[in-house]
Amino acid sequence: MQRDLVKQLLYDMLLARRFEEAAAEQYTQGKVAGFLHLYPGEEAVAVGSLRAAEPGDYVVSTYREHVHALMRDVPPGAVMAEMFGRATGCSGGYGGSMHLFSAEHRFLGGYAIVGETFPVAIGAGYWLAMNRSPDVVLCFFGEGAANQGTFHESLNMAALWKLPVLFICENNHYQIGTEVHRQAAVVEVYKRGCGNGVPGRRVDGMDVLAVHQAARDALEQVRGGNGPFLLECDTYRFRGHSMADGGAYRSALEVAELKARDPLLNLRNRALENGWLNEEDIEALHQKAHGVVEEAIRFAGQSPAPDDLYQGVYRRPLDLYAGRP
Amino acid sequence: MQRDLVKQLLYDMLLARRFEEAAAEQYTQGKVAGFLHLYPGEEAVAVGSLRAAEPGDYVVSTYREHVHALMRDVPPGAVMAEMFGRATGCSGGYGGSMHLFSAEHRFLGGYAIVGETFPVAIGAGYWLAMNRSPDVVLCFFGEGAANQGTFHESLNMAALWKLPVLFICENNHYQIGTEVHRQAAVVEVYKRGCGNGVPGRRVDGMDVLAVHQAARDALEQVRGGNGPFLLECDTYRFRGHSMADGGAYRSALEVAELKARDPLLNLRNRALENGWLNEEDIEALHQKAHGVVEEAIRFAGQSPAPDDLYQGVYRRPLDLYAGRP
Amino acid sequence: MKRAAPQENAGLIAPAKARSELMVWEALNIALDQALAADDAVFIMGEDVGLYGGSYRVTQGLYAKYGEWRVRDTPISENSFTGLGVGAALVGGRPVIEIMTVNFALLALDAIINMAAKLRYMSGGKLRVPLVVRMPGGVARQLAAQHSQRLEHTLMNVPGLRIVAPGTAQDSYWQLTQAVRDDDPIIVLEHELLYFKKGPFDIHAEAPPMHGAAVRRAGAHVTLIAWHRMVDVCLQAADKLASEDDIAAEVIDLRSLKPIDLPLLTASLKKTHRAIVVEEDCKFAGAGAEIVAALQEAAFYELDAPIARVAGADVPTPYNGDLEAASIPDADAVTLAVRRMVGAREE
Amino acid sequence: MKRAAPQENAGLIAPAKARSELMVWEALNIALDQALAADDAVFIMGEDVGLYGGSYRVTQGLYAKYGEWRVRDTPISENSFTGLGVGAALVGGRPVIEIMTVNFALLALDAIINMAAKLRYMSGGKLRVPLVVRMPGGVARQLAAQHSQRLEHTLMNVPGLRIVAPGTAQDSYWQLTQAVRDDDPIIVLEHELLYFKKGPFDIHAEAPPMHGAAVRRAGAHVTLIAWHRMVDVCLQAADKLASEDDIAAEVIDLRSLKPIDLPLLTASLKKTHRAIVVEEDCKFAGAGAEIVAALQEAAFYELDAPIARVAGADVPTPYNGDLEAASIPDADAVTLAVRRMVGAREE
Ligand SMILES: Cc1ncc(C[n+]2csc(CCOP(=O)(O)OP(=O)(O)O)c2C)c(N)n1
Ligand SMILES: Cc1ncc(C[n+]2csc(CCOP(=O)(O)OP(=O)(O)O)c2C)c(N)n1
Ligand SMILES: [Mg+2]
Ligand SMILES: [Mg+2]
Repeated sequence: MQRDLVKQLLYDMLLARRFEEAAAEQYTQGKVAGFLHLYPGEEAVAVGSLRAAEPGDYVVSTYREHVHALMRDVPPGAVMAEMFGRATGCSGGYGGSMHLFSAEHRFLGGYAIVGETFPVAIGAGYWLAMNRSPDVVLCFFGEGAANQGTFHESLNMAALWKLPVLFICENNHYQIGTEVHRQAAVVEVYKRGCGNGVPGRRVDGMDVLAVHQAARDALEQVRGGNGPFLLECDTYRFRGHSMADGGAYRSALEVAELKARDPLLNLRNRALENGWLNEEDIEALHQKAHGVVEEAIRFAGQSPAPDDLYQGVYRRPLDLYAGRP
Repeated sequence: MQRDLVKQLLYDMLLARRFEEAAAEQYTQGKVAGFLHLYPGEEAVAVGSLRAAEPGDYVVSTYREHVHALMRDVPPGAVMAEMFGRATGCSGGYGGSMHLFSAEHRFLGGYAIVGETFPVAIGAGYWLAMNRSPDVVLCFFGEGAANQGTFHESLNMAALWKLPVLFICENNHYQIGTEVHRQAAVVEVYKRGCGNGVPGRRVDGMDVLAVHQAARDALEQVRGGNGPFLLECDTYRFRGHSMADGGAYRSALEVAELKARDPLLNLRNRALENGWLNEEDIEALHQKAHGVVEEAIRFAGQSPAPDDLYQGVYRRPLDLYAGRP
Repeated sequence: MKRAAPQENAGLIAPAKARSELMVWEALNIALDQALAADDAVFIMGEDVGLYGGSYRVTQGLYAKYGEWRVRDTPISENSFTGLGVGAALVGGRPVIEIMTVNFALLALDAIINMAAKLRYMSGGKLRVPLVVRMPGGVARQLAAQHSQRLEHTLMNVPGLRIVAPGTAQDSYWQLTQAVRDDDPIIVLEHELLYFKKGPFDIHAEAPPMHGAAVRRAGAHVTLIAWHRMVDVCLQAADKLASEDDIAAEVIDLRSLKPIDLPLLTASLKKTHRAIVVEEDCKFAGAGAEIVAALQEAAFYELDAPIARVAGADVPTPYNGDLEAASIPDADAVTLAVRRMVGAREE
Repeated sequence: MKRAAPQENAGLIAPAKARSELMVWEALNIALDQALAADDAVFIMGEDVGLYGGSYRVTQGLYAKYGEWRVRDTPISENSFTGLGVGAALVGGRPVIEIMTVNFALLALDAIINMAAKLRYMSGGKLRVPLVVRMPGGVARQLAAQHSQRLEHTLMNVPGLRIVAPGTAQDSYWQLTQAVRDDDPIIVLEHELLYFKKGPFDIHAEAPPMHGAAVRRAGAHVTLIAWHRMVDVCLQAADKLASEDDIAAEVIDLRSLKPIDLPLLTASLKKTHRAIVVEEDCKFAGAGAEIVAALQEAAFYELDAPIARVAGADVPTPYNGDLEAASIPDADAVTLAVRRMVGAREE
């Protein structure tokens, strides 16, 4: 049981890490463009929490959402193709890195305006509650997003109507270049739901097993009809905010210290220590992840580009000057 | 000392009550138009708190702000004339009931979009803090306004930068027709600053002396450079939300119960019991208030209307098609 | 085990449907009642839409009939409850969001523009957002600057949105009904001064095309183009022009602001060769600008004079009643503009 | 005992002022540095404007030089920190708010439209709001729909606002300087792709009128009207038209979107009798609509052809690079439109 779980989580994190590194490489080579926000360092959050979710649950995320999509089993090829701007991408090449969507995987995106995830999540939650569905919504956001008005507004409605939403804060301590204590009076995000009656809890976001367990507990509570919950994962991003950011505002020491807590190393070491996995197992997972990403890149590279500028603006093509329909 | 204070506060409340009743009458007679939001029942809040403020302090209020303007010593005639839409009004007849302003009295308005008072208040507060001024800002808002995103955003910035702002919630239990427990998960507004580190306190908003003391304490703390404070005044409006609202959503019993706690009666009775004032004193205050309001109406009625549609759109008249300047 | 199941009629709903005259709010009320009854996915949300019955009575009786999950009173949180509508629409709901008035929609524009309008496109056409956002607006009676905002121009610019602006009971019923049934996000602009306007209503009449304009009065000398309350202003002006000047003005009710029915406008111009767009909003960069720009391109060679705009003054709306009246077009202003234009021909 | 007093230059600020060529961001940086030095009431506020130095380097070095009270990093709270600017402006401050990009301004429109623009008027002219709001925008490089929003049309409609859109280093310096000194609320629209464009810069040259348009290239056959990056696109097209078609296009840089310099446009039309407005935003109800509408009215009898618009496609901006390019005008599109229009005369 524990072995299988550890294997799965380690593989997922290896895939996530490799996928993001590959994305950076592809960006450098000009295959991926736009703003590209990568996830290395934060893998334990998406992996740990989403592997605790059910297939029927909805997931809402930000512009730093590749790994969330992967964890909802959106095919890596479809994600990479999206970043390549190809028609086979999960958003048909129209969305790009910040706007991944997959209705069939109940993956609702991919929002690039900070704070948008909250209303979308309570919207899905409202629908589920109205229909007394057993499914719930997982809503990801950064600690910087907790400063937006929608955080407050949405948490209030979620609590007021007992909506089944698990709010998961990826507290990586930075809002681009602004450290958390310079953007928020209360730096512990799990406490910021108190004004709206949303209980919260903080967990080590560099420890995937801890995140996984905390998410299971929180999901159980939310699924039980007790209203929303706020799970804060204390984490760190190893890279700059996006490919455009060198991250000069962080000291080398700070980064090095956090890198020593790399969630991948963390789990690998424990797996070895506890005998859950051996070096060979791990190497195999590693290889598999590399292979999958390799294939994703190949798929993306060979995919055709979309060619209809007007597709999807409306449910059917609309001449704005023709009136009538 | 206490006698003078009580006399002042009682007079202020009598003036406030009479002024609002007169406004309603003038509205019924077609002299006052637009949306008219009246204050009867809530007098103790504006009177108690603003009589604790210094002349250098700034005040920001909502559309239900006649009494706040009066308590900043904006002349009653100028307030009434504004509601009559006259050039002698404190906003020249351009603003109306919901948009009273008086720079010389440091009365910053008069905002009709719920939630706007927060950013304006922290803006004035930022300026004061930046200039190490001893002045502070008093920011009034309803409990419904606490549901807006700006409440959260602004409280966060106020606490983060220790801005000298006293947030005063006029919790009259209703957001138009929606009772507080149907709009907010946490119905005690003074607790809603916790997610942003803003301490708060609740006071009986029907007791002007209690409000006055609580405001003094809070102002001292805010003026001392300790950052913002949130003072919730538990109050009730005796009339509908505005002249357009009959208030059918409230039971007659509920209204009657609250009317028994009328802040004017409350203070009058205590003044008599304690021998601070006698019946004659009170009658004199009553007469004086009536006279002042009478005079305000006369002034308003005799005042000329503004006649320049374009005055004040820009600092000087601007032809939008002339370019150049 | 849905909570959405409609119950028996539990309160005062819109008046008898067979009536031949209805007020605009009543027509909207019927449309919503029918939409809620017909489809469990439909729900209504907004400030005071439930227990209170709606600021302009549009949702009256629906809360009692359908319950709080389907007719939901909200906190004052425009951006988030509109965004909630987007989220619910993505997963199967058909929300009808009421923003109490257009003025508060400025707070919800991120949800409308960056989410509702863009999601279908950004997802490669794979998501849909069957959302209706209703908002009353326009200049009412001395509500002053912050309560007299108009947003036609802003919303019209947004690809992905469609916008209807019904001005009669019959159109209000049909255009709202069509909007709720549609899978695109649709803005229904209502006018605060029209809710209590009575007009003919026939529930059995055929539905007019959702985005078609309508000729409200035929005429050969000048085309007046308007929507909402300005249609009535134009009709008054047309009366006056007919009786005092022997000028036959054709009055067109646009009914839809996105798309616009340019063919109908062009056809009218072929007859009249002169056009005036009459709008309540400020002239500068108002909705009228687009109509003029499109029309001068489509019908340039038909034009005997430049297309004129009779529009609101470029000022925030003043509180004072006379100034307020002076800030928006009335029948006299339209009449004057027509005389000037038609006179210009004869000079 | 103000905290606002400027300190010694404590870090890298804009490059030597005497340089004859500067990038747009450098010119803006100089303007801000001078404004902060000249007036204690000026302060800058926005996300990452301080320690980080600004997303596009515009505020680089200023935090170190002027300290955190005058160059303030904010939480992500656009509506409130823009509103904070309004409040501070009311009591004596001269805030320069940076909204990181136009896209996020949708969240701040209540502060801009309902407060900044209306307060002077609503107060009977007694309050003033000397606020500058800077925002970079436009379609950059594959930033997709939510990061390619344009808001010209929305802001232009708002009485009380003035809007400048500098496209060169020299204009950026002057128009921002003029905006900060002004007592009206002013929007400075910058373009994300122009920050690193180099151009001539002379700090001693006379200030051009803040709201005047400028002829960037004279020509007799057609008037091309644009702003921001589209001016460069028009200049490219003009080159091509001159060499390949012997068509002399006059290129006008609007520089200001509210007010607009209609006299200059009309004067040009008297010469060319043909005009095309070229804009990056969607065509439908974009800023171009107002320019066309105003111009056809002012210069109708000069026109040999309808005024055309070459504008962005009416779609949310797609991520795919080729589609994105196809969604906004390029020199070829302008060239083609000119050929069609001028050819039309000869047919
Ligand atoms: C409303 C809005 N304002 C500003 C931005 C620009 N921006 C993009 S990401 C970001 C920082 C977000 O920080 P956080 O929420 O902590 O998430 P993280 O990137 O650290 O995962 C900012 C300011 C934006 N996208 N949306
Ligand atoms: C943003 C916004 N939404 C809605 C309204 C309409 N409205 C005006 S007052 C009000 C209720 C406000 O309640 P509260 O804040 O408790 O203040 P009260 O009127 O009770 O004093 C509403 C919904 C508004 N003016 N602004
Ligand atoms: Mg962060
Ligand atoms: Mg209230």
